[in-house]
Amino acid sequence: MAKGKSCVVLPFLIGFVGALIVGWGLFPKLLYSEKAQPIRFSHKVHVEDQGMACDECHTFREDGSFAGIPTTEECAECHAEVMGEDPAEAKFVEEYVNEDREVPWLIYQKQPDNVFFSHIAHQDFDCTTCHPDVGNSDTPPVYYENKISGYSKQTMKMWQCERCHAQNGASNACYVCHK
Amino acid sequence: MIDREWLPEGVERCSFGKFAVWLAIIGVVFAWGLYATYRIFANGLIETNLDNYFGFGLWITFDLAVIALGAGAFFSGFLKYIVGIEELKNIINLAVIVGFICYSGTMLILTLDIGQPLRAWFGYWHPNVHSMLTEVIFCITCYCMVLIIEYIPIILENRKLNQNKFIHNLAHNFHVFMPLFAGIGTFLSTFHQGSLGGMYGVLFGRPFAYREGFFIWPWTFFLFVASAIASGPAFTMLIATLMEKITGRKLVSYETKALMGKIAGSLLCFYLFFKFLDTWYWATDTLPRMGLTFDQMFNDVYGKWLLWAELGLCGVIPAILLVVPKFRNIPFLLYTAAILDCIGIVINRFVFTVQTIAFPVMPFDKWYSYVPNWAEWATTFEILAYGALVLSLSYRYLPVFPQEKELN
Amino acid sequence: MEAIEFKVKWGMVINIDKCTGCGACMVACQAENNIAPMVDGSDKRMTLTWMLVYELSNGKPFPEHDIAYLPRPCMQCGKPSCSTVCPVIATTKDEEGGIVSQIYPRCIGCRYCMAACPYHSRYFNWYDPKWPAGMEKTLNISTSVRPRGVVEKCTFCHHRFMYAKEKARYNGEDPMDLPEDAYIPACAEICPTGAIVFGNLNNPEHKVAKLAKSKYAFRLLERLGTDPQVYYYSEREWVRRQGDNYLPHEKTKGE
Amino acid sequence: MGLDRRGFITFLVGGAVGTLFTPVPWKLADDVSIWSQNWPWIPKLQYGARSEAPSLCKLCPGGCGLSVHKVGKRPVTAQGNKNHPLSQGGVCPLGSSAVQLLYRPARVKGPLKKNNGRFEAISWEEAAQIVADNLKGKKIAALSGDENGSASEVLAGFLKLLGSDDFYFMPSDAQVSQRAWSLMEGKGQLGFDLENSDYVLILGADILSSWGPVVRNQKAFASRKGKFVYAGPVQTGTAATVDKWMPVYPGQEGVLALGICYYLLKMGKSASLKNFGLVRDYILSKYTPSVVEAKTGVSAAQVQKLAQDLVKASAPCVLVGSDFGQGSGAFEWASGILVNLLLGTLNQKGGLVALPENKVITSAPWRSELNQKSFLKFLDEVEQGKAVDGLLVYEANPLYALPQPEQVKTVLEKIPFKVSFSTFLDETAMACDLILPAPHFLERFDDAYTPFGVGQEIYSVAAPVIEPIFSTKSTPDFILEVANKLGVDLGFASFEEVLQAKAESLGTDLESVSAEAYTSDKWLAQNSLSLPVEILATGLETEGEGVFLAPVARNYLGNTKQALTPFEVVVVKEFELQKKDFYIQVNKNTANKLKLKQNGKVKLQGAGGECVARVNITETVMNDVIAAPLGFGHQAWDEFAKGKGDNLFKVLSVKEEKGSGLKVWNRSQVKVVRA
Repeated sequence: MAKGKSCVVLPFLIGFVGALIVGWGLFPKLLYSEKAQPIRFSHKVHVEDQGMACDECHTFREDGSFAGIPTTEECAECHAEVMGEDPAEAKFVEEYVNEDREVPWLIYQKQPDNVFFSHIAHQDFDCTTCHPDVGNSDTPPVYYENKISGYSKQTMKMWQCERCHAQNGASNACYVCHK
Repeated sequence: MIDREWLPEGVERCSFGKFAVWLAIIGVVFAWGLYATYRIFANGLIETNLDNYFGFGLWITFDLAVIALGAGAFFSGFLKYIVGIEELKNIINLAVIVGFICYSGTMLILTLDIGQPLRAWFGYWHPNVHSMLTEVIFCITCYCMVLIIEYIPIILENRKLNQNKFIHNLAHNFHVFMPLFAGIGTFLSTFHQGSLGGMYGVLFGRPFAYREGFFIWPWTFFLFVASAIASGPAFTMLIATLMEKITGRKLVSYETKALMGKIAGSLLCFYLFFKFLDTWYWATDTLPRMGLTFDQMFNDVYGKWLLWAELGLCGVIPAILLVVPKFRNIPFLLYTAAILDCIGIVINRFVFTVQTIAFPVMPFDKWYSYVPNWAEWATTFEILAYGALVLSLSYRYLPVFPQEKELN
Repeated sequence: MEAIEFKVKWGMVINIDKCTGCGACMVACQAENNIAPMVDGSDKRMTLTWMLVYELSNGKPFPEHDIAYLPRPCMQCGKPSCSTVCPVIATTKDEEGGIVSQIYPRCIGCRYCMAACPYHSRYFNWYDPKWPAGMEKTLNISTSVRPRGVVEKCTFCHHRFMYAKEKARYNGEDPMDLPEDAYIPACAEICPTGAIVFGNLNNPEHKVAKLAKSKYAFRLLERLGTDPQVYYYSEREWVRRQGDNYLPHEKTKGE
Repeated sequence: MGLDRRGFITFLVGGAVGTLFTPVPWKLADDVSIWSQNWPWIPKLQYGARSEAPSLCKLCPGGCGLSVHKVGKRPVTAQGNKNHPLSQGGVCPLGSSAVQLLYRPARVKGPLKKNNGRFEAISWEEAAQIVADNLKGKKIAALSGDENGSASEVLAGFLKLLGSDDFYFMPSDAQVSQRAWSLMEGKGQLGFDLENSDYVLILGADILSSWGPVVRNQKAFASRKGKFVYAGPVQTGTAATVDKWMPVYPGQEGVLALGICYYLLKMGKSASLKNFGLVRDYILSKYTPSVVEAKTGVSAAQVQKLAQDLVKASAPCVLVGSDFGQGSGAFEWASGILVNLLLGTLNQKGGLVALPENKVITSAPWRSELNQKSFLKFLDEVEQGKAVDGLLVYEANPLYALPQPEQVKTVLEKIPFKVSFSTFLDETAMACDLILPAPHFLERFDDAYTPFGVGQEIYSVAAPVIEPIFSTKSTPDFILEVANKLGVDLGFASFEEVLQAKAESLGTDLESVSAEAYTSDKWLAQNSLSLPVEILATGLETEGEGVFLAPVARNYLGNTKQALTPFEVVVVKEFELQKKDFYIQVNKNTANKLKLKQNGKVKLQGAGGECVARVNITETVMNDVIAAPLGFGHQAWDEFAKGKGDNLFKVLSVKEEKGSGLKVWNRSQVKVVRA
């Protein structure tokens, strides 16, 4: 009888622990693919070395919408020609400015089309409340893309928005954020 | 017979070959439905004849009808385990199996019916507590689980399985707790039968279905419960009879059947009394307050004949046949009455599903008609085939009918 | 569920006597809200038209016959029959302004709301949306593209409300106290005869608030208790009478 | 320890239980549902800055100012330009689909040459060479559907320099009115100052659905100071909204106008006509109330009431036009002008006005001269043997939108070299030897000078709002290029220069006129007018056999230039089109008379062709009249228009008007047989 019992418990445990290892360890690795930004953009060079302010590039438009990442045309106001030594800059000028193409930047906090996020309604908050703090980075962080949903790993979930809204007394009505 | 040792003790079953042919016939129907299912999952509901006017059609009608007819399960359970009508033990197993088929079948159809099956679980995760449909989703799921629990001991009683001591004890323990599950089942079932009715009764934008009521429950809530228990037992009894005709063996004593008929008949009388009252109030008070008349609720296709068929031919007549012992004791009349009873309830569910949305509420809109297409029929038959399969296997391998040995 | 009282109540008054049935509102709505064109539009039970123009007849023979056109957006009911029945909270009336929301990523496509709405304002995506090659380049950023299998409906071009609020914030104005023309849905803006007027029903200065009080104003199926935020206007009694169900002896509203 | 079956099962059970304590099932369920919210085959939105660009709609001669909404560089929607006098923020359903038409499947994606019945792609250089070779020293004709653009002026001027007078516009009321006005010795272009009128009587013209500058008409109606009364055979969009609708038989609006004149004359009204006495006597003797009542179906009392109401009004205006915007004769227009003259509204606020003209291409004839000419008469001449070597077709689809298009096709086959400049693959383009696609109007410079029907001089110019998507070339630029090759000098190097010159001639410049339309309230004073009485005789002709046909044009069915657009498909009503069948509309009375049943299939037989339809019984049509939509039955274009219904133009029958020599088809009669 004792032998029979161990014969039941042990495989159960092996299965149980095995599943935990797979589920917590391996699964997240399988679920996300790692991606690098198309251009190694250095915030540090722009902020520290050139002394630029955040809102020189990340501006609000006159209709109140947020421009997000500047367009190639806007970058080319400075980078019409290669200015420095950095090969990343040369690549940018060559492949995007000269070709008049937009850079397919990967947005860490990209929200899907069904979300209407108004930056101007949240302008009293620090950018880093929601966005990763990249302001001083020299190399942009790795971007993790969910292979099933296609979302960035850092995309805020709805419950996070709702929690903050609730804490700040903002409405959690569906149409406050959805479109 | 290669499966002899799996068959219940002391009963005769047809040869395995014959059984295999029977399964193959079911399989063909099932495969046809499976093909339709594939088409629907792959291409969406455009494969059906549903449209923006008729968002609900054959499937919802079928769901509501089988849930009503499957009410035999909970109500027989209630009568046997809680009220204590012992005679029902002769048919209670069948009632449970039929109930299980009806409920699991409904859930399968529902996953087809929603536009985004992958989000089906939102119903549990993001429930809107004000929606009658939420109540339906929860109760049906829970009750389906109860039915599974009730079905398991019947499966465990298979001769071969029952040789295992553990299984034997398990089955026994299940039986001990059966009254508890019967109670839970009764509670859940009453609620969702009611919620299904409530689903229509609350539609205050749809004069055909809208009913006032008690607290948050429109009258249809109670009427749906009543009509379900008035037809469920009759349906179970009819299934037993159908199985007898197919297998050529006596499975349930006529007394038990007549008892089921009597139960159904009495409840039908009870139901009809209130249904007539409700219809009268709706026609003479609810509708005029919306500026509508009873006559406006019907057109050439969805005519009054449906109402008279539902309440007269398939209401009053079977009620009389079932409650009067003289009629009830004539098998032909008992079966006829049971069939009419079931048809009446199907008509009821049909008009509430389809006629409700066919009636043009805006005065400048017009009546449209709905006809299901092959894909809707195929999937419906798929569920029927699934039911036949479960029933056939259960009959062949499980001791469903305690009286079978003595009757044959 | 108790109806919520809102400070701002966006509403429409549609003057039927001015509607020529030209259909510009229907086209503008499709373009604004990314509704994919259909090759065959003759089965009106399969088409997807957030805004739909009905043709009304007084039912009399020529020459007493008269016709009218009735554009039908979503009524944004004060007491919606649809949102309360949704099992998954995919449609709600909870935001200031009183617009009934429809959240496509939440909707499971059960179509119960469609069965509940007596105005046929709700539409199901029977097809995956498909644009002729290249035409997807004209997609507006205002409205997300809906996959097949979910329900959708007119939102009073809710995104325009969002845009107006953003603009007000940028200009340091109160986003909840918008000027009358700051937010107008596409249909109302494009209507060549100005038959569709839009504004805040709770603001007595707004045209809609004044028009809605006229004795010629009425709402569709008011007697059902849906309390729509869309009003209609017609000086023709027969038109007003078709706005609701009346027993033969009952007087038409406004008479 | 060996793993037996039981051990394996418990292992699986343990694994299953363990999995429940990991994110795997829950995360998967969540991610799969998120996947269903962003299916990869559903288009994603492309974000960018939102902006607006002013433009001009060239889909009909109405000349509406558009405001094209853009996201980044992409135009997304076309809305009305609030600052434009003709749209004032409104647009019709055609204009509203303008942006999406950029990607209409029927667009011609580059120059094509027909080779053994099949089109092959060629280069623009090749195209210019072929055209130059085929025009040199040849007899060339041109047909334009752009009645108010300078592109037509370039084309007409070019033709003139090649020695040809055969420049024609597609038929419309603009031409007929001009013809009638010239016969009356009037100057300038007629217009209606509806905005300032306090009693507008519209006879025939469906001004709120399709006639003339529709959106401007609708705006004028919406802000009307007094009454709008409409007389026409069908309860159209106009009838549904105006203050009063009066049924009148199709094509009899001129007779009704003279019926009103009768009463006005009886009241002692007079007009400054050289031959007033003659005209007066003619009307009083021929257009007696009984005659008018019999012809129009309007009772004498009603006609008298109309006359009285008009006299009572302080700024009345009478607008007589064709029910469907074309096919009327000088008779209708002369009669309409006469009523206005009797009411004294000529060049008065709110009345009938004469507007100035403008041109900058020296060689081009004036628009009023071009409008005298009829393409249908030209076709007659070709049929009778007139030698024509080539035909250039611009913004026109004669093989679809001329009456009896099958006969038109036969005649055009006699012309050996045909070029279509169509942006879309229409019926005419399909029958041409070369298709040299013009860019969509949002991709090119274009203009509109005083659209017919408006009450003031207006000039609007549109600059492109998007780079050409396909290999297209602005037609006037192409013409200037070919002219250069042929050594012909039009005086301009590019079309932009033409527009600049035109703007300057009006005392403004291209930039300001692109931003905001130029307007002026100049009206042309008239010297002595006269009215040849023989024109007035037309109304007395006896009608032929058959039932009156009332074609109905609505912009949501497309128009003579543009076939039903993708976004208009759902606007079409159930009783107008079902799958492949379109519907004729008759009232119950007529249906009984003709033994027609609801949904029954019928064949309409006209003088020159027949078409198949189904029957819809509706009381929106007057007795003894069949109403039917124009715009269906395309055989080219794309799946949105092709093969839907039948082309009503096939059953319109063309007659010659005696007094003016014009071709008319507004009194078409048809036979109905059950099919």
